[in-house]
Formats: sequence, C-alpha cells, structure tokens
Amino acid sequence: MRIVCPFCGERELGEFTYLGDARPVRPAAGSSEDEVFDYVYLRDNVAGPMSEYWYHGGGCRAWLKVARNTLTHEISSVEPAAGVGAAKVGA
Amino acid sequence: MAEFSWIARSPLEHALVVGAHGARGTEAGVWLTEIRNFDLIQVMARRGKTAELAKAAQARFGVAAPETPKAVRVPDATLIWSGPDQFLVLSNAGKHAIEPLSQAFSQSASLSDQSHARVLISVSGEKARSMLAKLSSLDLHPAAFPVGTAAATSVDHTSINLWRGNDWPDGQAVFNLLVFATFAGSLWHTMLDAAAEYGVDIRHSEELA
Amino acid sequence: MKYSIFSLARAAFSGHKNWQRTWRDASPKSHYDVVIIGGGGHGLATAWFLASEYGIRNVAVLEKGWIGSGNAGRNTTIIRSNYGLPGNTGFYELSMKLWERMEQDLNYNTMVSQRGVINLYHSDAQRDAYARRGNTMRINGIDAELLDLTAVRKMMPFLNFDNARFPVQGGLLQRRGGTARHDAVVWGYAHAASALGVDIIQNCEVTGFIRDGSGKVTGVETSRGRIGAAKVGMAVAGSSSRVAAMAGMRLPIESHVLQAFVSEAIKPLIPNVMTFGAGHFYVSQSDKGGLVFGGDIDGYNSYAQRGNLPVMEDVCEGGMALMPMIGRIRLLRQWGGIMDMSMDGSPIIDKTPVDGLYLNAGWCYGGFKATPGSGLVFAHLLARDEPHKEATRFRLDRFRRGAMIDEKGQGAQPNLH
Amino acid sequence: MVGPAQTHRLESGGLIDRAAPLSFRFDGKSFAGFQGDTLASALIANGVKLIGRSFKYHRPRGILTAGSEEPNALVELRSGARREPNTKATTAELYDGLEAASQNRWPSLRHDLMAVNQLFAPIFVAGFYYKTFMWPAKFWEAVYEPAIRRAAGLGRAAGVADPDHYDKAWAHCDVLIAGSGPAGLAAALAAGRSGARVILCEEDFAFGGRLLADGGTIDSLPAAEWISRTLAELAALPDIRIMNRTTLFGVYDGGTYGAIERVNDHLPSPPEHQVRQRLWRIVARRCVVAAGAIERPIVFAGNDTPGVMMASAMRTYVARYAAAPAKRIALSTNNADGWRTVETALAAGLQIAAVVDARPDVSAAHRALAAKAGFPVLSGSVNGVEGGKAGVRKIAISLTGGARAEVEADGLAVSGGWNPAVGLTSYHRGRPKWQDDIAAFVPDGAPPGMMAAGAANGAFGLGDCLRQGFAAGAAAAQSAGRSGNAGTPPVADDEAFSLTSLWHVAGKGKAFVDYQHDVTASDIELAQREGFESVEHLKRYTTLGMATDQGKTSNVAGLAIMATLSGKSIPETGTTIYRPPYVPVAIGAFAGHHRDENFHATRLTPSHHWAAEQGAVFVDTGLWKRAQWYPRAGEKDWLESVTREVKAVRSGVGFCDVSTLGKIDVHGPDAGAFLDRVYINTFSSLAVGKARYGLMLREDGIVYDDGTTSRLAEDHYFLTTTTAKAGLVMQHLEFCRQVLFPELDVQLTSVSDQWAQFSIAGPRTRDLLREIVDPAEDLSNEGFPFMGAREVSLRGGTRARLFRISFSGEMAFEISVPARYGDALVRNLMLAGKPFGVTPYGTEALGVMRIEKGHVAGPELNGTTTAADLGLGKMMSTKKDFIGRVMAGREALVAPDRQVVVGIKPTDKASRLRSGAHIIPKDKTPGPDNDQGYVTSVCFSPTLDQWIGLGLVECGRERIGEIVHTHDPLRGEDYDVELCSPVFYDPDGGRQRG
Repeated sequence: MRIVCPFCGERELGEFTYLGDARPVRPAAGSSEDEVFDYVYLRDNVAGPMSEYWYHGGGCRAWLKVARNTLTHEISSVEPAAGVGAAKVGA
Repeated sequence: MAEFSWIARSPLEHALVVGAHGARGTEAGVWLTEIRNFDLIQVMARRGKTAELAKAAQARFGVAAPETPKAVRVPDATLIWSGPDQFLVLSNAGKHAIEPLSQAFSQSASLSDQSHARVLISVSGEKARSMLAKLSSLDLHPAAFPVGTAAATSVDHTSINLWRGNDWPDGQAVFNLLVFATFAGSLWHTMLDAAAEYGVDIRHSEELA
Repeated sequence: MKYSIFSLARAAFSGHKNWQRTWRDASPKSHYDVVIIGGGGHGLATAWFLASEYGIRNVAVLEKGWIGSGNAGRNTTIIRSNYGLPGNTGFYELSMKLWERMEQDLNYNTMVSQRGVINLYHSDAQRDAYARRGNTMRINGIDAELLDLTAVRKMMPFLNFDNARFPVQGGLLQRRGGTARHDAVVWGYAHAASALGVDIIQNCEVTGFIRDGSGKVTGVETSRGRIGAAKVGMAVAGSSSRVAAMAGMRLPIESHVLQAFVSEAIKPLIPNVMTFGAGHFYVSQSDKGGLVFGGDIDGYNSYAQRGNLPVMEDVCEGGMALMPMIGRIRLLRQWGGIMDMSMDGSPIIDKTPVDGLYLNAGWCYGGFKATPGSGLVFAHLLARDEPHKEATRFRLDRFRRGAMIDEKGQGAQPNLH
Repeated sequence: MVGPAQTHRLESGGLIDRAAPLSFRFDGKSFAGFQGDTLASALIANGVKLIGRSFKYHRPRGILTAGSEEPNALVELRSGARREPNTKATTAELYDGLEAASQNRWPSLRHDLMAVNQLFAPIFVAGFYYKTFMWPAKFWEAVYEPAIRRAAGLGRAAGVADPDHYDKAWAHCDVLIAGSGPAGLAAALAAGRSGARVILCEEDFAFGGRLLADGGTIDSLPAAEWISRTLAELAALPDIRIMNRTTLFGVYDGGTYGAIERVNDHLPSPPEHQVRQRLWRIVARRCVVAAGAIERPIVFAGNDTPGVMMASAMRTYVARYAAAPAKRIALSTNNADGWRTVETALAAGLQIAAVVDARPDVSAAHRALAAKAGFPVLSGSVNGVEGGKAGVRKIAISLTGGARAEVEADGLAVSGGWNPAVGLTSYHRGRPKWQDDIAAFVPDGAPPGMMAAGAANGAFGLGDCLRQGFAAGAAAAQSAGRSGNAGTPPVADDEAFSLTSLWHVAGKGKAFVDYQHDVTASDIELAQREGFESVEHLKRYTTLGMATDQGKTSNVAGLAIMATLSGKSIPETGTTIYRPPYVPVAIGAFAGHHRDENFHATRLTPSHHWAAEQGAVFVDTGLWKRAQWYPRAGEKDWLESVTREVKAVRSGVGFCDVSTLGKIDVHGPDAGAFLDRVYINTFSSLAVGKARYGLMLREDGIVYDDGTTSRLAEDHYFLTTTTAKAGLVMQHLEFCRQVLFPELDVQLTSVSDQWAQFSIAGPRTRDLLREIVDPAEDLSNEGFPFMGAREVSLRGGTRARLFRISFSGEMAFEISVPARYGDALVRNLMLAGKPFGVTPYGTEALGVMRIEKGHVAGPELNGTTTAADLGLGKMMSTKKDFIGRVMAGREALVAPDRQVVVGIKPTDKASRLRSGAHIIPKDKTPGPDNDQGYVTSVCFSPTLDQWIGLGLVECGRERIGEIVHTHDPLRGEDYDVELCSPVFYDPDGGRQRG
C-alpha cells in the first residue's frame, strides 16, 4: 500500500502507523461512562470505504485522516488531522 | 582539582574508518562523507503564527522558510523542510545556534536544539543512487528528486531527513542524510553493506557542503 | 461409512468406486431447532457437539461458500493451550483435551500431531513473563516446561546461537502442543455431524435476520430462501461485524488480515512448532514437508484476504534471524485470512442483547486451536442458555465492566493484540 | 574423469556457445555442456532421460517442460551449505563445475526402493490418510507420522546457515513490463519511445521468450535479428532498465510489485561483496503483463514416462539448445501449434514417428508436410505409453472411430493447448474469464494499473502479440502521463490457431494430472464421488496444484476433468484462487540484509564505547545495548558485581547512563494545559525550575507510561518516558496534539538523541558534582532542593541540565549534556570521582535499587494494571479531565479484590525469589481457585542481605504482614514469603531529600 501524504507526497506503507477508525469523536469532558465506552470499544468495522487515522511517523510526523476501502485497500483521499497545520490558523 | 576536557565525539567515531572499503580495482562507486561539527535547530511554528514566522525567517536568512519538502541554501545556512509548520536550520560556526535563533523566532516559533541528536552523512559518486535504492523507498531519479528536494523519510525503520544538495562540479549528485545519533553506527554499517559491491571511499569533514 | 485401514483396503479392490460423500449435500428445510451461520471449523464443531453431546440434531450449518473457506482453511494449523490468564487458560486446555481425542470422536484422521510448541525467549523480562505463564499452566494442570539455553540448543541445534542480534536464552515448552491438519478438521466435523443428521448447506449466504414482534430472532433470510430457527448461532469470525450489523449490533471487534506462508516441501528439518520471541515469526513443518510460517497481522482493518509485502518481508527477516539455514528454501505461497480482532485479544462467546441470537466471535490469533473447545462451549450455550463453565469470562459485557482478558496488555487497540 | 560424449547434441544450431564448453556432475557422474545451456538442456544433450522420482509413488520422471512450470525435473543443486533442494533443472543455468543430484530416492535414482509404494498405489489414493492411521491413538505421533514425514518432502535443505548474502532494493517507473517475448519487447518499445520510464523483467537469462525457440519474421527480419535490434534501440533510450534473470512474482497494493533478481545464481558462488539474489520492490504507475502462456499436458495413462514432453519444450531443446530429447518423435496434439515441433524436429534432421491430432481437420499444409516427410497423421488421441526408466518405447493410440494403433518412438511431444499466465493479473482475487476459442482462462479483473498483452492475454499469433504488446505499452505510457511519439508497431504475420478441447483420454494405467504430487485422473474422480467438488476442496483433498510448480501445468486440466465429472462447464466450476509468488522465491531474499546481527538496528548510548573499554556486559533493551554491569577482576559472577555496584552507590557515589529514556521537549503557551490532559496529575501548576513524576493512562484507564517532567521555562517542559515506550509515547502525544486537542498551542520534539543523560546517586553525589559543575552554581539542599531542575554550567564552560530526581532512593541528580559530550562527561566523572570511589553501575544495579525503593517499572506496568494497582491511585486528579479518566472507573477496575503491588520477602533469608512464581495462600494446595497473583520483579538486596521482590497480589495492601507461599512448579521452587510494604529502603525518603 502507498499513501499520499499531503505534505510529503506518495510514500510507502512502512513509513506509516495505523490507529483505526477516525469516525468516533472523543467525548467531551464530563461525558458519561456509556459514551466513553462506546468511543473506546465499539466499532463499525466497515467493509468498504472507511475513514481512518494513520500516523506518518516515518516521515513528517503528521497524523492523517485516510479514506480507504477495506475491501480493496484503495485509498480515495488523505487529509491532515485537525491540528496539523495549526500554524496557519487565523493567518 | 582535575582538569576536564570536553571533547565532542561523533557517534561514528568508532564505526567510520577513513579509506577504501568493499570492491577494489576501479574507482569507488560511492563516496561517503560524515560531516562533523554543525548546528542544527528545529524550528516549529506556533499556532496561528505562520505569517510571523515567515517574516522572521525572511529577516534572519533573507529567504522564506520552506513550506514544502525543499532544502533552501543561503550563504551561511541551509533551511530544510522537516514537516508541516517546521523546518531545520543547518549551519556551523554558531551564528545560527540555538540562542541567537531563539531570539530571532521568540514570537513565532518553538525551537529545539538537535545539533547533537543527528549525524550528517553525504553520499555521492556514480553509484550513489544504486546504493541508496537499497536503503530508501524514495524515487531519487533526477526528474523526481531534483537539486534542493528534501524529504522526511525512513531508512531501516529509522527516521531520517534526506535532501539533495548542489551537484559536484563534475555533475555528480550529492545526497545528504541526517540520521539519529544513537542509530548512526548501525545505519553506517548498513550503508557500507549496501555500497560494498560498488567500492566505497570513506572520509569525514568539518565542512558543510 | 466407517473409515479404517480395512475399509480402505476393501475399497481398493473395487477401485474406490463405493465411497460415499464425506458429508451429505443437504438442502435447507423450513425450520431447525438451531441454525448456525458459518461452515467453518467452529460452526461445524458446534453442530457436532449439539448433536452428539446435547442431543439436538435438528441443526443446520449455513455456509456462504464451501465449508472451511474462511479461516479454518487459511491458518498455520497450530494447536496449544499455553495461555496465561484466567478464562483463556482453562478454555484452551479444554480444547486441547478435545484435540487429543478428536480422531476417535470423529472417525476421521485430522492428523493431530503433538510435536511440542516452544516459545523462545531472548531476555530476562521475556523469561519472567513466560515463567508466570508456564506456572499458570501448571497450576491449572497443563504441561509446561521452562527450558534454558542448553536444553534449547540440544532440541534445536540449527537456531542461530552464534551471531544473533537477539540471542536465544531459553524457551517455554508445551509438549502437548503441536499441529493438526486444518482442512481435515473441517471435513471430520462435517463427516461426523452429517452422520448424526446435521444439515450442512453450502453456497447459502445469510442476508438477514427474521425477527418477531418482540424483536426475537426466529430465523434467517438466505440466498436459498427463508429458514426458520428457534435459535441462531453466529460463528463467522472475519465477518462477525457484518453479520451482527444485520441484527443492529456493533461489536468490540475489528477485522484484520493475517498472512501465512508455506515453503516448498523438503525433508524433515524442524521438529516442532517454534515462536521467535524477538521478532514476528512462528513456524512448523507440515507432514507434507512445507515450512508453514507466519507473523503478526498486517495492522490495518481489512476484508481483502490478501497480504502486503512489508509484513511478508518482516516475517522472513524474523525467520532468517532465528534460523539462517532457511535462506535457500523457497517460499511457495502466501495468503491472507481475515481475523476477528477483539478489543482485548480474547474471544466472545455469549448470548447477544437480541433474543434468540448467540455470538461466537473475536478469536484473534486463537481461532484454529480453539476449534473443538469453541464447538463444545458454544453448543452448551445454545443448548442450555448459560455459559459453559470454561467460558464464563468470554462475556460480551466484560468490556463494559472492565473485566478484559488482555494477554498482551495492549488495551483497546485490536491491531496490537 | 572424462564424461560421456554429448550423444544427443545436434551438430549445428542453437543459441549455445560451442566455444565455451562446461563440465558438470549429475548424481556424481561427469558430463559436458556449453555456455547457454540449462542443466536440463545439458542433460538432454547427454542423453539422460531419468532425472527424478515422483513424490508419492516414486515413479521415474524425466523432463516435461523448458521453464519454471517444470513439475518433474527437480534436483538438489550445489552442495554443502549451498545445497538448494527442489531446483528446477529447466531453469538452472549451467556453469562450469555445477553439481546436481536427484532427490527423493534411495539408494539411487535408478534403483529406488521407495518405488515399492507403487505396489500400494491402490490404497494410496487421494486423502487415504484421513481414513486411516487412527488406531491406536498414540501411534500417530509414534509411528505413522514420522514415517509419513520421512517419506514426504522432496529435496533436503542444507540444514546449516546460508553462506550467501541477499539484499533488497526499490525501483520506480512509469511502465513495468513482465516478459521479453514479442509482446513484452513491443510494449517496451512503445512505452520507451513515448518517453516513459520503463522497467522490463525477464525471467530467463536470454531475451526473446518463445521467439528464441520458435523464430519467425518480424519487420522482415529473422526473429533473432529483430530481438538484437530492439534491445539496442531500447538500450539507447534514456530511462529504460532491462533486467534478465528477474521474475516479477507478485503485485501488491498501491502499484508495488515484487521481483526477484537471480544476480549470481549462474555462477558457482557470488563474487566477493556481491549478493546471490536481490529482491526488488518496484513502484510502477502501470504494468504490462506479457508473461506469455504455458502449454498444458493431456491426461492419459503413462503420460509421466520419461521422454513424454511438452511439444513447445521439445522444440525449445532442439532449436534453442541444439539438444535432441528424442530421435524418433511422436506428437500428440489437439491444436495447430503442436505442429511447430514437427517442423522444428524435421529441420534438425530428427525423425517423426507420427502425429496424433485430436482435431477433426488438420490443415492441408500440415498434411502435405507429413506426406513429404513420410510420417502418418492419425486422427485420435494417445491413450497409453509403454516405457520406463529408459524412456518412451511405444505409444498406444485410440483412433477416431474406435480403432487402436501403436507407434514406436523414443519421445512423445504433447500439446493440449496453451494457458495464458494469469497469475499476476489474478493475485488481487480477480477471477480470470473463460475464452472458448482457445479453451483457456484469460485475465479479467486485473489489479488497478495492470493490463495483459500477447499470449498472456490469450493472443497466440505473433503479429497479434506484437500489436497487443505495442498498444499496451503505448497506452500505459500515456496513462502515466508520457505522450511522446511511439512510432509504428513491429509487424509480423499471424499464424492460424485452431484447437479441439481434449483434457483426459481414458486408458489403462495411471494418468497424471499433477505430476509432482502424483494426482491422477482417478483421484479427481474419487474426490468428486466423496463430495469434494468445489475446486478449492478438490485442491485441498487431492493436493492438486499445491506442489512447487504451483499447478502451472495441472490446475486447468484438473478442474476441466472435475467439470466433466460434475456435469458443469469449466467456467461454472471456476478456478482456485491464484496466489503469489509466481515462482517460489528464496526466503533469504525476502530477508535481505536483515539477518544475524543486522536483523534489527542497534542503538548505542553516548557512553557505550567508554563502557566497552571498561569491560561492561551489555544487555539488549529494545534496540539498545545497555551496560548491564561492570565486572571487575576476581568477581565470580554477575551477582557479586551488581552487589558491589549497589553498595558503592548506597555508601558513596555511582553513576549510570540513562540516556535511553525517551526525552521530549514540550513547547508552547498551552504546554501545561496539554500535559494536564495526558497525565493523571497536574503539570500546569508546576513551578519553573521544578520536576514532577507523572503517570499516563491509556484511554481504557490502564497505566500507559511514567516518567518525570520538568518545567524549564514558562512555555517549555522537558518530559521523559520509559525506555521501552519512548517512540510510542511520542506518537501518542502527537495524536493528542494533532487529533484530540488541536485547539492547544503546543509543539513537540523528540530530543532523546540530543542529550546524554546520567543518573548520579549516592550520599557523595554532591561532592562529585561540585567537582564537575561550575563552583558558582548552588547545589545545596536549599539552592537545589529535591525535585529541582535547571540549567547549569560545567567547569570548562559546557552547559548542562541538572535534575534533582532519584530512582535509587539515594541523594541523586540526573545530569544531561549534549550527546557528543556524553563520552567526555563519563570520563570526567571518573576523573573527578576518583577520590570518592565513584562507581559506574549498570541496569542490574539500577533495577536492584528501584526494587529496594519500591518503584514500579516494566514488569508492573504490564498493560493490565491501574494507577491504584500500582499504589498511585491518589495521583489521579479529580479536578480535571484526562486521558483514561472515565474508563478507569469501571467496576472491575476498581474492584476491591484486584491484584495490587506489594513487597515480598522470603521468611527464610537464605531462600531465593524468582519472577513469575505465583502467590498461593499458605497451607493451600495450589490450584486455579487460589492463584492470587505472582511475583513481578526480584533482586538480591545487598542492603537487606536477602532476596526481595515486588508482586501483584490480590488485596495485597490489606494483607501486609501475611505469610503466603510462592509457588514455582516450573523451577521446582516453593517458599514461604511475607507480604510487606513495597518500599524496603528508606521508607520516609529522608535520603533522597537530604
């Protein structure tokens, strides 16, 4: 598999580390145990297009949101996680 | 009271043996040079400070900091892109060491001294690309990786920064690698193994190319 | 037809024209007491135990392709009961004991070969972790030995002892562990279950659940029509989340690809099953002569049933680091299976919140070795509506309660288990 | 010894170099051949027909093919540590001094006693072993299995370390081409002329594919001339890499391909500094598969007799190698292409015994040829072969209409049609589709970016191959963005191809489908009878297609026979899944450089070389080498050295390299707020110049990592991690920064390699430091109190960071200097510390002191313990959100009966403790119900003069003082121990604060 890092360009799989489903959002402080449980433990485990977190640890150290099909491994888009490129916020 | 000496020792001091290595008979296909004694500062923009950082870099170096994977040469330093919102400043003689740079970027960036964290190796020679193809998954073809291209990448599961410096006068490409100091000895042996079939010329230098 | 050397010799005289189907090719009936989704080892074993142990013979096993086409037919055939945590230890030993009598139980030679499983260690910390695990085994009445370097060297003189990056220091040995012929396990259960009246229905894909007004599951929709059932059991590891989704459930499971490899056949070289403690590699040699080996999962969610190069290289690097003698042996085939990776690395066998629907899932790396045990405890659950005593910790709500069974200590990140 | 003459070498012709004679040995006998031969062609030239024995029945086998699809002619090549079992003689290039031996026979190839298996053949049918060997149960491992294992397997592996080297490399291109036959070369021309970066891989050592044997005319040139002209044109293009001896074996995600280059397999051993083989990972925008087709056998009785050969192989040996597999040849064919063998043989002066053609219509031209050469053309099919070890003698024919005929011949060429090589195009589970006119599967559903051309795509005419190859090359270049002028395609005529399906001819005797695994047509019948009708069941039950030839010659015939038996069409029956690699690939090549000491990288600490000079014993900790202890002359074991080191620290001063800890600079205005969210305790309130111990949880509430963090400036913290988790914590913190809390203005940098860090500990620490640190720095308890942290100057001007933290329980500092000064620092510490008896200590002494002090480490932070389990529950802030806070509150994680950290000491001071022993209540018989925990860490405590340990014990904290039992059946050691406070040493902490 090769992932097009939005910063570095197309790179080989070995430079990246996988985390998992990027859809669940960490519940805000004060959320219930059930909400946090759902976030930490339950997965849609999609067979098909999935949004997931990958870390370009062997490259620019950006966390990426990768849209990838779990049936074909085809990648349709890659974008930085929210906090990457924060230097440009408000600029 | 004892007299102390504070000699800086390169992490490659033991691994690097100046001279010829590997296949003999013809001219060495690969030249490996460790460049010792440099300042290397990581500059990371703070949140929302891109414009200020650009201004500060312009003021300090006369050029904009690289925002894409490039290495930009100025007379007394090289600015090497190392990731989104960050770059490395490579220089020597202390002018762009951590303290002066901290002042220059105090409003716009966080700085971290990496001068001792890395080893700088320059690879050139006719077989430099063939040898690097055994280590790096990057496409180093001149069309894909022209002079001034930089990459944050990995070799042997270890992060490195790689950029192509100016060619030698004879047209040979020069690839510069910044590798983590504690991995350097091990990686050096891997590089020698990769290069051995081409014949290697090994040296070290105090001069930044 | 009873299988034996005598029946085989008799058949030889008639040119083997009299053999019958190994299992009946059944067509679906309209209703069963129990429908099991998934014609892999676990599903078929469950059916056989339902019929043989619990007297429930009106059972159908529904397989969307050919039986054994999932992970039962793609694993590295290792059996062992060297688990260290309460819940796993007893369960896998139950399974081990069933392996030891499987051939006689089923009248089918599944080639259970107790040639020993050794986990090599390369550091004091690993040794201590294995000691803890081995002692757990012994306390539970399971065989385990802690070997030092001398003993390992004697048993496997071909390992790299001289210039290894991570020298072998010893190993945890379970002599009763070993291998079994994976396909034969599937066929053996099919053979025996079919003989007891179980319907094995291939090319029958479940497309939905039939629910009554109260939400109870009363059957399944399939590519071969509606099939009613008093109870429905899922044994579809690799596809658990997809099938569960048809009943509106989300599971603490991710699907990941695990690759396996086999070399060309060579004369006997490796006597036992070995795992390399300093890299991702485990190996045994099949009776046919191929080295069967594997490593870790590829590490990202996948249903693609194929692997990728980096892990393949990683596994071969581990193999060469451990045994530099295999350098010239050629890798013949690679393939990938889809694993149910659960959030703590241990399986789930439980009733679901949906009445009438029962779950057997989340096997991670342990699925093949669990086959007979899984069949027995799942049959027990289906028959008695309460967990078998060796499966009381495999509950679905254990994650909610915080009672994880996490052998690797990696937490809720399935790709690290 | 001078070997026999090359009795079957033709006097002229061939692509061998007669000026370069080579000698070689097969089964100990010397033979001669030429440069350009394969082992197979050289054996043929010497009249050798018997090459090996089959897997199950040990039937004599010869050479069937001339390529990597060979099922029969497998040998052990080379000797000693370089012995390569199962090597195909058909692909092994001849070199001078080559040694090969037949395999799977005893005592010799001609007289193989295992051939007795043929007598049991009626019992040894497919799957017989599933039905027997079950009684008595113990006999499987004791008797049956060992016998089966010895009998099974083919060649013998060397059994000792492979002496050769391998490496791996990456390559990148626009267009990757598999195969250098007419389609491949045409594709390369088109792509290259268009300006594309091209890589062409050819499995053979010579380029040209079937052209090498079949010749032909292209662009009005003889094939050989066209090949060299084309290669020259390609060589002149700027970005074309042409690789021979290189097989493209797999396609992986994202346009990554695997190829194996046999760099030096054509030599006795690789030259110095060179590798044997190289694994290529090729990244290609587009791939043209021009891998050709594989001719398939017809299944009939005796079709495995030596001398029965694929028709294309037979003419390859004659035309390319000038070696005659037989002198009087019969042909059995069902298609027009088989006739080429007749033409080639006649041209070489060989005799044709007969052609048996299954087609209703043989062309007039072929009939005329037969008439001219004077051999019969029989309509029908071969249904039996007479012969044996010495080869074919007679061929039995079933004529159309039912009559029988016999023909005498010493060789039988067989052509059952051609199967396009659909492997590469099917590895992503694309299912090839059936094409009726050629009765073969052709590619369908190829992976993205891949297309097939030429024979690999079912095009069997030369002109068609060139057109398809050229068009594919041009299209591939274009879609990779190269739009140069491809010029005109090479031109050749198309031969007519006609075929009548013929898979299996009934007859008396064994008719082989899978030669290597001895799978016969009747095995397939049996499998069908027993319900193994699915092709995957068929494969698994009979082992059809699972041998080293990967079913290249057998799979399609097998499923065609199954289709007939089950009354289905071939496409309905379907194929098994195609799986890489396309040819078997040496495991060593996949490992490359990463073996022995190079398996993984090695990390060295800044003081490594100094420690090595001191004779330190090193331990592997992850990738690190760390000094474990520093033995001194006269010390009898490690324990004595470690005990000395501990005592020296506790009574004087010692130092230890702790540079392996992960070190992270946390910068930015929100750095404190950030740390508050990732640690269970609070850091925003930490004063500048102070350090604090912190504990991190995973989101599931379990402890992740610990370490000290210091505040060096308002907006700058310096965080340390454990050695084991350094990289993972960095990744986790980046996740928190970039994904979870993007609103915080914080920057992270790993500075692990920037700083050499040493722990200096013991009552005389301050005395030593005063020698090193600039006298202006205040190191007094007031000026630099416990948990202080600040930058200082060292004598000589070097800047350093000093942290007053203690892992040993002693008065201690950690000192950091830029890493290149680490070596100088240890030497200076030794110099300055001489008057105080300064003692370097290793990780063992470090561990002893942390256990004496009750600090938790790796064995306790095992991924299943909570903060409370470790006795650190009070650190959990209740005033803020942090990672893991909510899940840590789940019922089972706060249950009162959890196993928690306690101290353990034997009641008898002479007893030794061991990690991994379990805790059983005193006077209870060990069992699962009273297994209450285990010993996590142990050491011999010089301070207490006995073994002590830490353990995780059920309700441990409430049971302090209780005597329990450590149970260690693995090592047969059981002791009474007392549960105690984990802090064995200086419980009120006076020493570290003093």
